[in-house]
Amino acid sequence: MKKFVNDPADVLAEALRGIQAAHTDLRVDAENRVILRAEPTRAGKVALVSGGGSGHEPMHGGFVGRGMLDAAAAGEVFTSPTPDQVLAATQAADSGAGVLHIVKNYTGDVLNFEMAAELAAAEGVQVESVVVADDVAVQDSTWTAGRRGTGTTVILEKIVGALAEEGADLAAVAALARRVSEAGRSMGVALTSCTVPAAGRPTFELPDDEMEVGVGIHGEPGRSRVKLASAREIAKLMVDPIVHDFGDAAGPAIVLLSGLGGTPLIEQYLLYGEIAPLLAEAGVDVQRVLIGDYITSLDMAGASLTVVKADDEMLRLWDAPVVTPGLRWGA
Amino acid sequence: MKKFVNDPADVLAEALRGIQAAHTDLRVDAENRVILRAEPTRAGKVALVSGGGSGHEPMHGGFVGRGMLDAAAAGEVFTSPTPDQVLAATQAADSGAGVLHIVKNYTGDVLNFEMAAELAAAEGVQVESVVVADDVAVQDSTWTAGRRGTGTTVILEKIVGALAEEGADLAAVAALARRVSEAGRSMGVALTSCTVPAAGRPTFELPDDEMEVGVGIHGEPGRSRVKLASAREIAKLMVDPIVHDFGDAAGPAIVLLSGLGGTPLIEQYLLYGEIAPLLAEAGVDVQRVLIGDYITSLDMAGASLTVVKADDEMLRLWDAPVVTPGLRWGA
Amino acid sequence: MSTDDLVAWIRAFRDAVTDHKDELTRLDSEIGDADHGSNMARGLDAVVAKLDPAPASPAELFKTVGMTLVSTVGGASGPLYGTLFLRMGPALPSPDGVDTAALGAALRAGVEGVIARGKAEPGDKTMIDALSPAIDAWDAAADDGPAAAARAAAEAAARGRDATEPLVARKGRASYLGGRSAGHIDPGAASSTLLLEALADTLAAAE
Amino acid sequence: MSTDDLVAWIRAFRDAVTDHKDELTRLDSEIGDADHGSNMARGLDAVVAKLDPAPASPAELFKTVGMTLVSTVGGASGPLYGTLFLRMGPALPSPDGVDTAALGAALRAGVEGVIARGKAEPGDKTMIDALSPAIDAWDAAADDGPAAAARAAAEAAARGRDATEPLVARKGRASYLGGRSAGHIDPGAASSTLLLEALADTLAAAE
Ligand SMILES: Nc1ncnc2c1ncn2[C@@H]1O[C@H](COP(=O)(O)OP(=O)(O)O)[C@@H](O)[C@H]1O
Ligand SMILES: Nc1ncnc2c1ncn2[C@@H]1O[C@H](COP(=O)(O)OP(=O)(O)O)[C@@H](O)[C@H]1O
Ligand SMILES: [Mg+2]
Ligand SMILES: [Mg+2]
Ligand SMILES: [Mg+2]
Ligand SMILES: [Mg+2]
Repeated sequence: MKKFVNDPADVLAEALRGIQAAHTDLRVDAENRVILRAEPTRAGKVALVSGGGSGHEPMHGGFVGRGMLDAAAAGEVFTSPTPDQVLAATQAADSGAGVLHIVKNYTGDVLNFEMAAELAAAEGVQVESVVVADDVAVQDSTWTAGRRGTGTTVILEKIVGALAEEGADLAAVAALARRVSEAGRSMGVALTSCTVPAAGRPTFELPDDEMEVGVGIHGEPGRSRVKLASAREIAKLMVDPIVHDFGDAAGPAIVLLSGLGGTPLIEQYLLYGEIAPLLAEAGVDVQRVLIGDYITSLDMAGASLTVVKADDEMLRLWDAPVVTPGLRWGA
Repeated sequence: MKKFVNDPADVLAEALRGIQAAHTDLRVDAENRVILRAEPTRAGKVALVSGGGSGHEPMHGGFVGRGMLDAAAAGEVFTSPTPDQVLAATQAADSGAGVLHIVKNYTGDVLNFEMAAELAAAEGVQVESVVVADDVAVQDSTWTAGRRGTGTTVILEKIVGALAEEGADLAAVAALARRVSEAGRSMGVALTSCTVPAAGRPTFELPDDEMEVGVGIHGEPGRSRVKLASAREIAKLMVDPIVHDFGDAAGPAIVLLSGLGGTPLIEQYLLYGEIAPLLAEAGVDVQRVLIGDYITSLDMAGASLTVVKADDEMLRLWDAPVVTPGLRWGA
Repeated sequence: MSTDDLVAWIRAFRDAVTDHKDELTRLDSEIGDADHGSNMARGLDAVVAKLDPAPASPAELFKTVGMTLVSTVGGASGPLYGTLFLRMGPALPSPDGVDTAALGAALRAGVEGVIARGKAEPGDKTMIDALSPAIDAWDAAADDGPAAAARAAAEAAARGRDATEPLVARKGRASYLGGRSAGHIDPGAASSTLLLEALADTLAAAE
Repeated sequence: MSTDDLVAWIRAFRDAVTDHKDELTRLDSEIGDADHGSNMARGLDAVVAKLDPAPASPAELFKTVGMTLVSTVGGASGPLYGTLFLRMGPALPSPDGVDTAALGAALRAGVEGVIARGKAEPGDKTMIDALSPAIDAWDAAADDGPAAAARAAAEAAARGRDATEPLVARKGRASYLGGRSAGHIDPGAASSTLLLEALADTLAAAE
């Protein structure tokens, strides 16, 4: 395993130590594995709390800061945080104005956040939850666990974080979060597996001439394995299902093309050069775009595309100042 | 080769197309492979021009924008741009106030920028050059090509870009550039090789239990090959030679820990958690720190550490607004 | 059964999971995210660290186990295994004495709790496919005493685990693979089988 | 030698580099950055594209070749090979007629230009280690006519190329490897040998 690690069991604790050393405007609660803003939540401001398994950096800890999250609970690699962790994050972030839980739709995340919300309510904290389920690679059905939550989460945390910063109340913040969540669709492709430190070897074996289509962000195999294709063909494999799922994809949008951790930026740009004309063809009017590693799957080579249909309010809030390790502008 | 590419010969041209599609405040001169700010250089402002082989993204094209570079010439992967490209960048960026060439110390970069500077001078453009040679893995000597230019380049482009934005003249801009260049030291470690698209296979083979110490950013093997070590030991292998080279490392500094392209952020933070106490022990007073992929070597797994001793002026200029795809704050 | 017997069960479960940690993670690599072995091992290590001194009663034991699993495992298995144990204590007819029927009732309550939380049905390719037949088998063999009931339950769990192999998952991460999830045993069904095998072994030794 | 002979030389050089592209890149992988083959091939393809219609004189040919290499190769080899050719034309006693002595003088001027630009000395493990002995061998064999001089030069270049193997590099990227650069042939010395072998083959065929 070619990684910067000491004991694989200590990866999370030690990465948190590095985050604390690097970012003086964040506070790391090492015991609970929670990343918080160094400044307590302003009285009256709704707090945004997210979290999930680690291995997706900068998400979520790297999105804590002014204009975005108030706290993030970091689970072990690819393992949802426990209710205790989420509760600690929730209580520490609450200013009395209530807390929005931003949850990606995985059984583990949903159950642990649910339990935490019950515990928090018992302690008198008002909690609303939004569950992001944007991955079009997964067929949705009431009989299944439903779609995974992926890239839309990043865009949602930015937009809704800006509204909370403006002082909107919990109901308004939660309503916008649901609106953004419903407006987003994602699709991911992996060229290699990733290696979970505790497992010590790649999660799956992928021959040199094959790739996985429709992967999530936990190193799981994708929906199908196909022959390795050109960037041009891959762009189509990513754009088509998103456009198809929208029904009508036309209109203004915010787009995120995220590397999965092992794919360098030059390839991400090349891929975006193929994606952009396909989106235009489908009528997607790309108003804002982010390219880089924002939601990752350890060291997996691959990329995921997210399209969020954005109205004027979303665009205005997108442009509002944000100061986090992972996303920063306007201040 | 597990990459998002079409024809390997088109990697650069197609990546530039993606950059143009993504960034409306940049202008890509596709013929000359130059990335410019969309707005022409303000009259009286000294222009900063850099460039080099591609494969180091976001460097340099991703550092074009307000408060940093005015133009960047993008060579083929790991191949210095030609004099024509650099000349085109120089002429397009010059507002009449002169141009600073920021050159990393590689024979190819030095020769091509030298030729371009001669050509530009013949066209009446005032050009000054600074050559960054900060890599302590390489023994310096008048008989050799000298040290490589690596991470200090990023910090220099930011700081000197801010001074140019303030309206300083070419002599002052060049003087500060030399000061920053002399204040920086870097050291890199690779856990895997990278794969140059045109070559189609890894530049070198590295067994699972070995790593390369003292690598640059062109996928070349390092100064020595040793047994794979823990993050704690690797941190020492990076910090010690830098501290030793400074003689006295004590004092305020700006630190950059850059991934080399294939190493995810969680490992970079873990590594920084080991580096920070070693720097503190050596008296380095880390005033600002950047962690992430800023100067890369395609998809190489690894990291490089840069320490620039920073005085108050450098820190002030570091904090000034910057608006580029790769580095952004304050606006 | 004494509290000590039940503590021995939990310790035996921890040991079995430790022994099968890599195998559980390998199963989870095929159709999940390669962490089930480390998740369960981490949680059970934390549980065992809380068993000295031993809890005063079976009800207390189950509460400690459940709360510790919830707060140390994470993932899907943390709340689910946690719920299993948290529901067992309150379902005991008396908090102290435990006989075959009482433990059967507690196990049933636990499994129903898992179903309520996770909303999986038999056939969804989850731990329920091992747990559900196990509690039915327990009840059917209850008259033969705890060791026999536990052995029957363990055997039913193992059959249920093996029967997950051809299934297409409808719950948990494996559901994201669609048809590709068929052909692999569910990791949670495998760890649940270890739970019941540990119980059978412990009660056989106690006889 | 006619201009056509010299154009044929440049074409033959392009063909040789194309044939050895992967090998040049492999050599550059060992001690450099794995691009020498693609750099030279890209540049020489651009050069050959400019040779139709053929330049009017040897001096014009060398200028075209040099300028095209400078503006299409990049890296260290672009300015160095570019300089080699840019210095050759002006060193010709007359811009048109070229005899053995004249081409020898041009080559020497070119190599001196490379040394002036790159500041490498013989023994630094660069293309100079092939080029320097080659021009000396040319002069020594000049009385035997152009084909013989070129063959002698090519053979000297090949010996110089092979002699780079044990050297520790002091210039170019290979110098970053310190002692580890020993044990590998320098890629630029290999491409320079192709240049002179192409000349020898072309002039032998023209005889
Ligand atoms: N909704 C559910 N109901 C019952 N069991 C479930 C459910 N979802 C997942 N599981 C079980 O959890 C196991 C996976 O646990 P684990 O790998 O520890 O967590 P995660 O899936 O979060 O990585 C699956 O093999 C399955 O048996
Ligand atoms: N200073 C120098 N003088 C002469 N030749 C040099 C010098 N530096 C490098 N070279 C030659 O250039 C070759 C490498 O060319 P190439 O790989 O195309 O460029 P780069 O090193 O920029 O990647 C080396 O093998 C060496 O022969
Ligand atoms: Mg998990
Ligand atoms: Mg090169
Ligand atoms: Mg799992
Ligand atoms: Mg090279």
